[in-house]
Amino acid sequence: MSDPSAVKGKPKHVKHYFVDSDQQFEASKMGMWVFLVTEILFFGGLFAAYIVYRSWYPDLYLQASTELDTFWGAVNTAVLIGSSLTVAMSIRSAQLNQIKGLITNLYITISLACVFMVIKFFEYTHKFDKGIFPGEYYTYEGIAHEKANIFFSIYYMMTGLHGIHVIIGIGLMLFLVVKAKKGAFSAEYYTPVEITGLYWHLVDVIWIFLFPLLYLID
Amino acid sequence: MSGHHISSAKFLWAVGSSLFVLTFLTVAVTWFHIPGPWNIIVAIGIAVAKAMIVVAFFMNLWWDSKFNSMLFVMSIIFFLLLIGITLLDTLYRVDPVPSF
Amino acid sequence: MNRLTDYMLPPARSTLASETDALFHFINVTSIILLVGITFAILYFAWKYRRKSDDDVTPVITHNNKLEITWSVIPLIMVMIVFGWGFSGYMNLVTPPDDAYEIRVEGASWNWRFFYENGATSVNELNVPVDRPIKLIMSSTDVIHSFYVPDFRVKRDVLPNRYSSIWFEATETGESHIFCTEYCGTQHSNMDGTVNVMSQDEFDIWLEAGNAVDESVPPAERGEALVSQNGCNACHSADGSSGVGPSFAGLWGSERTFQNADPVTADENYIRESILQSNAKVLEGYDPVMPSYQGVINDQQISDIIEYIKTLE
Amino acid sequence: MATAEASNIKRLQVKRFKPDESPKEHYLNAEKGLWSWLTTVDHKRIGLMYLGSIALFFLIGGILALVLRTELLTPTRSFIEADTYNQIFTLHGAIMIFFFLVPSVPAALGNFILPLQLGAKDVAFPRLNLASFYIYTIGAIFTLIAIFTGGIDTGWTFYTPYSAETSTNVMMMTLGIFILGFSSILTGVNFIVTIHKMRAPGLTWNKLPLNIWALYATSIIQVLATPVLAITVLLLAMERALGIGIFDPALGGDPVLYQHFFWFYSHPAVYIMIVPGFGVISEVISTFSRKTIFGYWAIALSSLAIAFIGFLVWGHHMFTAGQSSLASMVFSFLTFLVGIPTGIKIFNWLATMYKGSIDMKTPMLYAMVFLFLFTIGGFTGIMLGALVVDIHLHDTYYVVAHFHYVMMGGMVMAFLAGIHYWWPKMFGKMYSEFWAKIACGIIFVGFNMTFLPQFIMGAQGMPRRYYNYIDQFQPFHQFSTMGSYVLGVGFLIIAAYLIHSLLRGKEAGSNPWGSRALEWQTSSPAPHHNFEHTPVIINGPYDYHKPMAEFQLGIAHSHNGHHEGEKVDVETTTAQEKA
Repeated sequence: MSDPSAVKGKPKHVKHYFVDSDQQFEASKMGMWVFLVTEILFFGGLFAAYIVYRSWYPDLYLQASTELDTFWGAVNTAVLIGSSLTVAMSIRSAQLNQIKGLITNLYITISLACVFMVIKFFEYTHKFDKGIFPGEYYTYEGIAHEKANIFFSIYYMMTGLHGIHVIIGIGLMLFLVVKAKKGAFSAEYYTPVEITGLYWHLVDVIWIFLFPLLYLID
Repeated sequence: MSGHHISSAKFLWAVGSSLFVLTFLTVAVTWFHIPGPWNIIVAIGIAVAKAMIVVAFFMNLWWDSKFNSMLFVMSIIFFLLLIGITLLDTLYRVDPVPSF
Repeated sequence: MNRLTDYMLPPARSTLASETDALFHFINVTSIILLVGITFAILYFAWKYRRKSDDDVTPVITHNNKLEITWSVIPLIMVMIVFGWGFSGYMNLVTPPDDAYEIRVEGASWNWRFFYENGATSVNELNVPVDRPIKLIMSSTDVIHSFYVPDFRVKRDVLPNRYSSIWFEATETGESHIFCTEYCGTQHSNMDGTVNVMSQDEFDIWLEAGNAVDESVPPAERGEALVSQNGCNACHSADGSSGVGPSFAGLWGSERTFQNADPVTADENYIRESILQSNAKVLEGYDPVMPSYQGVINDQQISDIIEYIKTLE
Repeated sequence: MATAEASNIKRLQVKRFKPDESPKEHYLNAEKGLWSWLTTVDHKRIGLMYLGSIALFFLIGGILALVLRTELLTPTRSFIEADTYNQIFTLHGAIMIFFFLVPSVPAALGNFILPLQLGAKDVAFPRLNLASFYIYTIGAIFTLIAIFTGGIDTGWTFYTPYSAETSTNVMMMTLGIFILGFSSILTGVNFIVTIHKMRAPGLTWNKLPLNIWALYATSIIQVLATPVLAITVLLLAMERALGIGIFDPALGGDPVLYQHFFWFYSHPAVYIMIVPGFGVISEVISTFSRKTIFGYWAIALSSLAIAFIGFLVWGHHMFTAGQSSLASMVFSFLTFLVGIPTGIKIFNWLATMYKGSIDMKTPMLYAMVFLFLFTIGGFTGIMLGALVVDIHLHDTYYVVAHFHYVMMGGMVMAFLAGIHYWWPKMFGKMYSEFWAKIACGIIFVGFNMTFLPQFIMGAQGMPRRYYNYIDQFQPFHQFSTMGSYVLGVGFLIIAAYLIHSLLRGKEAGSNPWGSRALEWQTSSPAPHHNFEHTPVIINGPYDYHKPMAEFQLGIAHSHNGHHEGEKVDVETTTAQEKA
């Protein structure tokens, strides 16, 4: 059995168990979409907890939401949408065989993501200084509601989990940059870029819902 | 029928700027007070609009095979299921009140 | 057929028990009939259509709409009947009559406490009058328990942050078991109690005597009765053997070292505090699982218990 | 479903490829050495590795069950303490569910058989397949660490607030299950894409074997339900680590909300466990009755119906848990709806046996035992769905007996039917029919001896998870314990003759059961790339009225087709061309 993938004159990147490059590309995208379904339901659990507790303690959410700085939340949203735009641009340049364009766009996306994390870091430290910690370590008296830590537990869980996904996204894109520099991608084979783009857009969509639900309760 | 749609740079910028406008709108809406349940409905409406734009054009579900769009819709349905039926319990609880 | 299902169920000792049993009978009977039918079909087909030779030709029957519709619609109708019956019974079970006599129940880690209107309390023993609707308002002091009386066919989880309630009307006097059916830790299986159903006047007598102190009995003996009544002996042994909690033998006047407080000699204050705020001073090598008896054991009873502990060397 | 089929009718030149009866070169000896096994991406080898690990966990779970039953011989302490008993019933539940039942047919048998039945060379993402096996192993390692460093005594349901307060090692266990969930998700992703994208030419949706429909429905449930378990377990871990109050009543949380999240996964999980069993039973009954399946679309669509309705019914685990009456009513109603498709399947299988030519081999025996035991499980499920009866029966041994009848009577019997059915295909060796039939009889007797008395005990009010019980239930417990020993012996006999067949079993041809399914049209054990040719499908999977030759067709010009056979033109729609 010679090297299976070189058989039948298929391009190098096509695996032997796929008939052609299109089938492999379609399969990878469908697989990624199925994985995104699990991500949506994974965050769905947290949104369910948010909605249940908001239906029970609406006034707590009103008071607690004033603690969150809407300005920096809006800036973060704009940063993340910008990174979504540049990731789309990077996929476009990969499709047009512009490897340099791909790498620069990826760098911009990574830097925007880092800006997002930095802003998150300052928001967290600002809260820690005031004694707003998750769960039983909550010692802040600014909110006159005996269950005030529930809102911040949910806030930390949602934004924390989202932050971890942003960090994973940064890691993936750094990996893409390294492989792009080695010339692994071309107009014919750019599936990893497309897949990481899909993942990053979903991280952005989740923040699009997080921002109004947490910051803009009035 | 292969899913290699390439959208033009101008188009991507247009989508990006529309998202920025909607973000500004989301924040602007909170400046003047909208009564009762309407503020939540408006906020979620704008967020859903932004999400639809990102999913349809950035994640190019618009030009993709129908099955991927169906997967996305399925996940939203099951998410709403989880919330809907759980609220069926949490909103309609009637706890007894002890008299002494 | 009824003998089997009567044998399966505990004696029906409440007004609503008969309704649950009726539905139980109905489902059992229909299930057994269908099961016998299906089993007969399996065995008969396996025998009648056994393979005679290797090149048997079997008919090509892919579907039969009439048959398939019947075996979809008929089970649907039957299960809807069962659903309606079950739901109507459930509504009777969860809506107590207005004139129900109220008793407060508290589930603690590994015993049940009952508080009556006139302040009387009892542990692991629910005294109720017969032929009168009783409503139990229940809450838990720590984890989720579940109050279950098989003879009355009632069960409800007892939650720490909310009140939950059940109601029943006992039809005959006698004793019935109480079980905890939500897993709650080491002694989950020892968390049983009994429901004493008595006539109305016996119940009134008990209510009055519930708290009265019987002077004729020496305090130490009264203390010993209280220790067993309140379920202390479930965790604390009197003869020095190890249990979930430290043994009472040799407790009085001994030096006590704690996980979360500095050592103290065992005197009245220490025992009183350990009964009321049980996790204030937790001994080395024991878990802080003792529930507080605040409001369950009054001061007079505490002094009796202390007298009893003094007698244990 | 969404793929447009009309436009791409294609003419293919096909040829008959008779499978090699005793292949020298096959996937077992294609590469040698442990390293070749550990780093294989061949779905068949990964399937066997899964098979080995779930058999090991079934053994551990079984031993724990025997310890439990032995302890229950006497009402008070028999030979272990209350704490040890609580940890053992927790581990028995957790190991049997997460490490045996959930991966058993989807990952072990499914991995092996799915590509063969689709005529594909491998699953869509082979490396992801190997990754999901190693994620399963890492999850197992974390759980074993949890067992040896303090164990867990919360029950496999980890209900808060007890699971948030207990001093046992819940954190490590939840981490193990969190990791394990991803193995299940990735298997689901792999199967969905493989079924959509990698079917052999001519294999349209209405020619798919019912086993594939069942695995498809199972993968959908795995993908949609497991993430909610992941977030629930993560929240529980955060509850213990940071004390977030979402489920802790002291900090304003609500423990019943935990039960909603937990059962939103765990009820669909019981369908993850049983639906693949339905797929195996459809294959076995049709092959051994040598008859076209009755109601193909009824069975296929009822698998999907169970998959979807299964997501609406989780509240029937919480009828007594302080849930609102409205929610209990809705859940009870929907629970009865999910019973109907299951009933339809049972009747369709019976109708398949009608006028068939039934060959009473061991797989068929297990299929009939499945029909009997699963029907009992189903009827007791209807009993537990009725609200007022569930108030009396909830959390008693009636529930224990119900889910053992459904899981062990249903899933394990279907798994054994699948093991014996595909054993010749996996190893090319035959097991001894004599010993297999004896073991099946022993297991049937032992199973009923163990669990029938538990129905009676449960109805009389014996609560579950009880270390001590009142004397009234002792005779039932003793009878049940005797039954569990008989059951244990039955499984040991199975292990014995299966291992014997591995070492000295007689050669089994490529198609010992004369089945028309695609996996039997290649040699057994199968070659490394499943088929010497690219198979072309023109008939349905159960068309026993068609000659065997029409099931062994392959594309004529496929490069390694070294058999000579008559060439014939066939019109077929090719799966690959579709979007």
